[in-house]
Amino acid sequence: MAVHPTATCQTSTFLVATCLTAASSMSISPLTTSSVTTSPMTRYAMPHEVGHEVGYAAASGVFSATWLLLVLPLAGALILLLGGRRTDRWGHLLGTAASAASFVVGLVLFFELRGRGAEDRQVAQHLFSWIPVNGFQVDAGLLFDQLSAVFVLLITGVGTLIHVYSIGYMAHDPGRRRFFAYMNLFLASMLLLVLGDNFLVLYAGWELVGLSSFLLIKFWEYKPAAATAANKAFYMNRVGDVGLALAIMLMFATVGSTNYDSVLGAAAADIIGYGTLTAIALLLLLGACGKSGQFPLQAWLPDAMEGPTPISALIHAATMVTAGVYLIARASPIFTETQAARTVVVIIGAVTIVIGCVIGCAYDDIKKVLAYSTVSQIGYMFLAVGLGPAGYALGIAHLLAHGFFKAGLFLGSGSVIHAMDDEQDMRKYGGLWRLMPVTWVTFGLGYLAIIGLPPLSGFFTKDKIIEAAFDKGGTSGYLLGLTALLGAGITAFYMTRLFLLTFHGERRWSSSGERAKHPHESPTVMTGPMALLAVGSVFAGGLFIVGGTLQDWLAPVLGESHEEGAHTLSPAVVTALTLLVAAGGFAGAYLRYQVRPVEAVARPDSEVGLVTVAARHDLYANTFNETVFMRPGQYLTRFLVWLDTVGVDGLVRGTAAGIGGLSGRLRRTQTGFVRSYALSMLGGAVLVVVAALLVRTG
Amino acid sequence: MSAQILAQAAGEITRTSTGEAATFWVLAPVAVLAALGMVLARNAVHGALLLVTNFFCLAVFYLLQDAPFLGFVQIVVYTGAIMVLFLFVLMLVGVDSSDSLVETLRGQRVAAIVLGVGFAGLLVFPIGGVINNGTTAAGLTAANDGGNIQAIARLLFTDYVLAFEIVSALLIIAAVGAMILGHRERVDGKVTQREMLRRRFAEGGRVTPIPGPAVYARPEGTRLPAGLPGGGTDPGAGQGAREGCGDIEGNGDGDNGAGAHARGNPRPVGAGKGTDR
Amino acid sequence: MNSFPWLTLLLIIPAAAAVVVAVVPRRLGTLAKQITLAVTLVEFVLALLATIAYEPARAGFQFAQKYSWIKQFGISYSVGADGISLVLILLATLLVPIVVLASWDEVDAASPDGTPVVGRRSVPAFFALLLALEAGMVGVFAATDVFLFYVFFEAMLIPMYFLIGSYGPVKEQAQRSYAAVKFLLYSLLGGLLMLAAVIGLYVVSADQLGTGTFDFATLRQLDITPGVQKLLFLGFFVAFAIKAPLFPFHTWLPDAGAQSPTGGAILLVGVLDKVGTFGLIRYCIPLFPEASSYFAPMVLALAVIGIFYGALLAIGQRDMKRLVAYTSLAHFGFIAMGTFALTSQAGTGAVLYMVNHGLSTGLLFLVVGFLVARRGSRDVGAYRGMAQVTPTLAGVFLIAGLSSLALPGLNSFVSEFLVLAGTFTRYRALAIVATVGIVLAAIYILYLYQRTMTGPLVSEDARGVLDLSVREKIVVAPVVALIIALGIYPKPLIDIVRPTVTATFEDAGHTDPAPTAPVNASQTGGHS
Amino acid sequence: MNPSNYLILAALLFTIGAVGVLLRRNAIVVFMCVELMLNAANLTLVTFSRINGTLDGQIMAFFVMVVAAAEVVIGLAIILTIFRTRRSASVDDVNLLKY
Repeated sequence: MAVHPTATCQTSTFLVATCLTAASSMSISPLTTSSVTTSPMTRYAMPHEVGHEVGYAAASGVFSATWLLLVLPLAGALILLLGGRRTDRWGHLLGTAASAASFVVGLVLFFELRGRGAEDRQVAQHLFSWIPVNGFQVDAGLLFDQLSAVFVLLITGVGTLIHVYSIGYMAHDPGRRRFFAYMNLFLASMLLLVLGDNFLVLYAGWELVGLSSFLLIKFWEYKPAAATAANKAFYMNRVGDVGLALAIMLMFATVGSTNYDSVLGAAAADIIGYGTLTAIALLLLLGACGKSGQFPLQAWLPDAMEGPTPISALIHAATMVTAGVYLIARASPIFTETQAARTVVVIIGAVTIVIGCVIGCAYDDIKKVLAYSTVSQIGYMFLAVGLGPAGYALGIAHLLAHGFFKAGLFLGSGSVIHAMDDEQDMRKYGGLWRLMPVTWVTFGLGYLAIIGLPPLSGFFTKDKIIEAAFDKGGTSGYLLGLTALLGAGITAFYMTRLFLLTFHGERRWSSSGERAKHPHESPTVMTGPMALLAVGSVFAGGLFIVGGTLQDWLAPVLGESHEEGAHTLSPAVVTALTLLVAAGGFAGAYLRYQVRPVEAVARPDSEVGLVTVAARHDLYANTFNETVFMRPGQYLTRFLVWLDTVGVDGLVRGTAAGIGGLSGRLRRTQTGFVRSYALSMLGGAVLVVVAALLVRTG
Repeated sequence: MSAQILAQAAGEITRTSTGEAATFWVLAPVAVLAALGMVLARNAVHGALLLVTNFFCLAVFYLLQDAPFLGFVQIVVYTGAIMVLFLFVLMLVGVDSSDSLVETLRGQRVAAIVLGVGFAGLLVFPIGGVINNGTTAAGLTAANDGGNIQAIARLLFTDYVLAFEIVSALLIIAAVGAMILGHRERVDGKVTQREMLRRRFAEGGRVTPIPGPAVYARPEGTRLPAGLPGGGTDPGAGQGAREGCGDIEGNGDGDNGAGAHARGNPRPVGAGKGTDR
Repeated sequence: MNSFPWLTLLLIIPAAAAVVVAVVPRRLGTLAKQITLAVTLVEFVLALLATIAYEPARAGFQFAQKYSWIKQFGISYSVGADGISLVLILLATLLVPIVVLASWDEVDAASPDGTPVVGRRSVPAFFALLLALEAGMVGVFAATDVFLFYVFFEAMLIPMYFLIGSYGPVKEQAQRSYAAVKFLLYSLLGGLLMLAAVIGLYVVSADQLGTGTFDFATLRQLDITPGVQKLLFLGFFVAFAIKAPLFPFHTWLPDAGAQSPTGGAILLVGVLDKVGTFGLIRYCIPLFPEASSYFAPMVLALAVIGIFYGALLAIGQRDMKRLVAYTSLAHFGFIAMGTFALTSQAGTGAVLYMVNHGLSTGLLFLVVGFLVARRGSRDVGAYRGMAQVTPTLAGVFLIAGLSSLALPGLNSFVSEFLVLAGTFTRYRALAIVATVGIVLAAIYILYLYQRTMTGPLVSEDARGVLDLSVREKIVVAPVVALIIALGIYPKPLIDIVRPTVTATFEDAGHTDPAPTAPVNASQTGGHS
Repeated sequence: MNPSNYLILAALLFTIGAVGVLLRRNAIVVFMCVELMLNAANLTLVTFSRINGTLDGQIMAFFVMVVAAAEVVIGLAIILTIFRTRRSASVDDVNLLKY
């Protein structure tokens, strides 16, 4: 709801608020009246699946406040959007408070969940019956289990930090309140996505997240580039959503319901035929690719950098783009059963890793590089979850770690851009480390984490994925492992390039003259969250992977990961290899960008190699989309408009003109001569006589 | 009574079968030729006369077919009254106007002939068929037992009396209609005698009456202009007698409505107020 | 409460008011407006009370009244409401007060270049026409006698014709009359075909039951031979396909939509066209079950073509009102697809879609009307970057657009997903193709939003354009609230529509295809 | 002698009349042709009266004659009025009432 609040609309406030409270009051009523959810969640154990039981405990006690998680940011968004100018002064604080409160609730629920035994950590809360039509019973309900708990914490945690950061970053922006409103709307939609207990509720969250990313990308509306980027993002998300919608319809057609427990239970119990299951999995994958910017649909993510940097951090790095991975993890029973679908996931993951890395090296715009780095890191996650039961937990682990350090990197880049008053071209940076020490440190830690320096989180999560890739076994195992390794190397290269260009080397900017730059350290309200994220990016990996804490935590949802399987390569060897490759990437970048002087202006296409030229044009992904879809689409619409006016409408006007012409000709027969009329009379008489004779003799 | 005897007499004479056939085969071609002549005659009056002969043949045929009343009515009413009316109108409209037979409408002649022949063929052949299978005529002897006229009168005033009354009304309407169509409203006001005298002196035209035509005994005397007492001639007086009786040049030229022939002679004042037919 | 003559009341009030308002002299324009607003609000309250009094569980027609009208032909004034017609009556009675408020000063508003257009277009006449139109609409939905339905089906055209003809854009007289005549002739042609079919029905009922009748309930029991059934079906179907424009018969809609005043356009697309789709589900399927399942593939093909054709044409349009008209061509494709997928989910979705489309396209037309009132031109080129100058208008425009492209959380998503899911269970390929259509929906809406609202301001004089006035906000607020409420909690509406649609399809012998691998029968099989 | 011969004669006369109406331009001649057609009809009526042995045919012929008389009166009056105004009795000149 992008109702621009500068103009107050009291009446719509009142009306919308009432319908909101009505919706929430309805949800409260089931809570207060009967703590047990209205529709009995029957529990059915799957015959042969070990320990993978699908069935949810009723939300009781503190869990009855699960909906609060969702409603707090939603309320914040509504108040800010409809509040109008009055809320300008304290609008941003309210937004941050809402996000923080939601984080606190998330923490409380998380620890309550930890307190419970391993099996009943899946708590479902029924809100109200959304679309009850005979066989199609869809209830709006929330599911707070291990997987969604982790995501809730990530979303609200990183979200709150970014809210705090935005207070500083958007301090001088006139539309600040609208920005925080959309951020809260985004949080609410993302939470709806992760907390939904039904694929249709997930779909609702899915599209609302797409909407909020659309709104935030075009936040600076007066820039045409932002508007086109926002539209492009929405269109591509919509293409993905078609896949998700079709998957849900297929589920309804086969299982008769879209709830997680029914669908995933049926998948686990192997009731659904292999073909249908693969179809569902592939369609879900299409949806995931659309949202997470994977191979066929990755063109929109770099353009989404038009939005303000906190958005790039929150939406296009930490949370929304990982929704695809969440979907595949949530639908793990389906993917476990279908080997074919998982191979496709793995292939897409691998291809995206390579695409992301290659293009990442060619761009000079700091945010574009980070965007492509996100694309390739998510490629890793897809690769992980594509490996089957072994990889789900690893994918999620890398996702969480990535959430921390990529958000940190983006916020760091934001503070650099902020300092260099909105200059995004790295070739205009250089030697900033002395002027912005805190940013340098926090950015550095994030950078080290992403290239996989041992103690930091990136090392643990990425190394495990590469190891799992090799453990897949057979030629495909090697192939995947090698691509992952190659990816790790190139990532080290472009991240080091970015780090050196930005903070080290000689200054390629001047503090005098008309393009004077006065880089200064960002205010603490910005550096604080960056520091916290830096801390997170240091310890998160270890916390999750060492001792398999995350894997055990997620086991009930994602199934046991077969740790003890045969290793094609011993873990030690894999780790050594990864470090070696990373060091190689680092050295290459160091030699290229630290030792040799860096030109202030990038060399023209003619002088650079073929690959770099291709990479500068996003490996011609955009040109491909334009030539295959946009150009023919425009011609088709123009042709159809012509066809409609000339063809269909022509037919209508044609008949009218035809009748007009006919009557014009008939008019000519009235010549005015009595004798010609007499002639026609005689002709008539002859016909009558002929008819009479025919009838009589006939 | 005499008419009835006369009718019966005529009927007997011609009704003997051979006699009937003979008269038929004589008069039928005459009737057809008369009809063709009427259609093809350039001069309308010749057409009218041919039509009259046609009607006579028809009258005879009526008599042949035991319809003496109709035969005579045909002759008396139809030929006598209607044809005469035609001739009368022809006289008014221009007796000697001969039409050019050149066809103006495109394809009218061809179509007319084709359709005419087709129509005739269609009518004749079925009737021809009827003749071959020899339908016998019931004959009117039974119906005419008390005399044709009495029988017709009986029928006319019993079954068809309503039709009879309506037809009489029709005739009256026709008469009134003809009068209305013929009547011409006077456009200018009624010229009183005072008005005529005023006009006679006002215009400065000739006041004294025109001298009589035959002032001199010589045959061309009527053409010579009259001499004035003071010498010189008075053009007005040289009014020639009319050449021939009021010929009206053919179709549509000259104002023969008023009958005067404007050869330089101003309209004689008061000679006649718009005489017309 | 069921004997209370709700429907007759709902019918008579606007009709009587129309006469009263028509008599009001031209000078007292505002008086006419006030009367009309009051009457239409009373009408809406009545409709709400009727809905509350309506018991969804009871089958058959409620509030039924039957008085014989023309005895010789067995024609009777018989009205009755079931789930489908009640919901559509509610939509009609809701939209009319909004239209009255929206076109408060549109009729005698100054023409775009400032010179007041006074006198030539009488204000009371405009509002009288609106009331007459409302009476016609309520009548057509309430009639349960096929002949009465036909009478109202034709009666509705006349006020609409005058609305388009004399109250459209001031300067385009030629196009206005062209559009009005085209609309009238097109619908009349359809009407004639339907009249032939109605008479056919009468004849069939005469020789089967002895005395001919037009009563819908009895006509449903007739078993008509398939051959005749197909013919009668086509008679009805073409009339309804013209009214709710399906693909080949749609060319009148963009012209009528572009040339009619905002209020006229909302009612034309919002309610008048629904008569076509309402006719399909109320008359075509129950009266001719075999014929409708025989022709279902053809109709579905037309519907899907309509979805893509309408969407692609909408993308290519420069005139905003024509663009919105073409979008509703796409939406009608969805509705027709839902109706003829012959599953209860798709049917319920189709009926819901009619209501939701009325709201979302109504809001779109309102917003476009406000824009045209401000800048005078309907061409997209005259607006760019309006969001900077009229933010609230831009916000409402976005909500209307998002509702139109079926964003979850807003009303159209519920109905669109039901239609697609319902169609998927029976015709998989078709549903897949149609689902791809929702991408086009996103394109034409957001492309329109981008061209008009984002980017630098079109010109300096646009700087002075005012944002929504209080009146306009009051007009927009209820529709926005409903769009959001029906998106979050559509259950009350669904509970009214579902029993009727399920009964309609089961009587016509169509049951929903069971899921191939049902998990637990208890949850899925239960028809609540 | 078979009475049907009269019918053939009547048919011929009727057709000649009809063709005459089509070909001749002088109003009076056209009018005479119409009279001819009427008389042909009368002849058929009388013949049928004789074939059927009832007098109805003759009475019908009688009425036809009366009507013909009325018609001639009016017809000629019209021809004269047209002639008076337009100086021509040609049927083709009276052609203002056209497309």
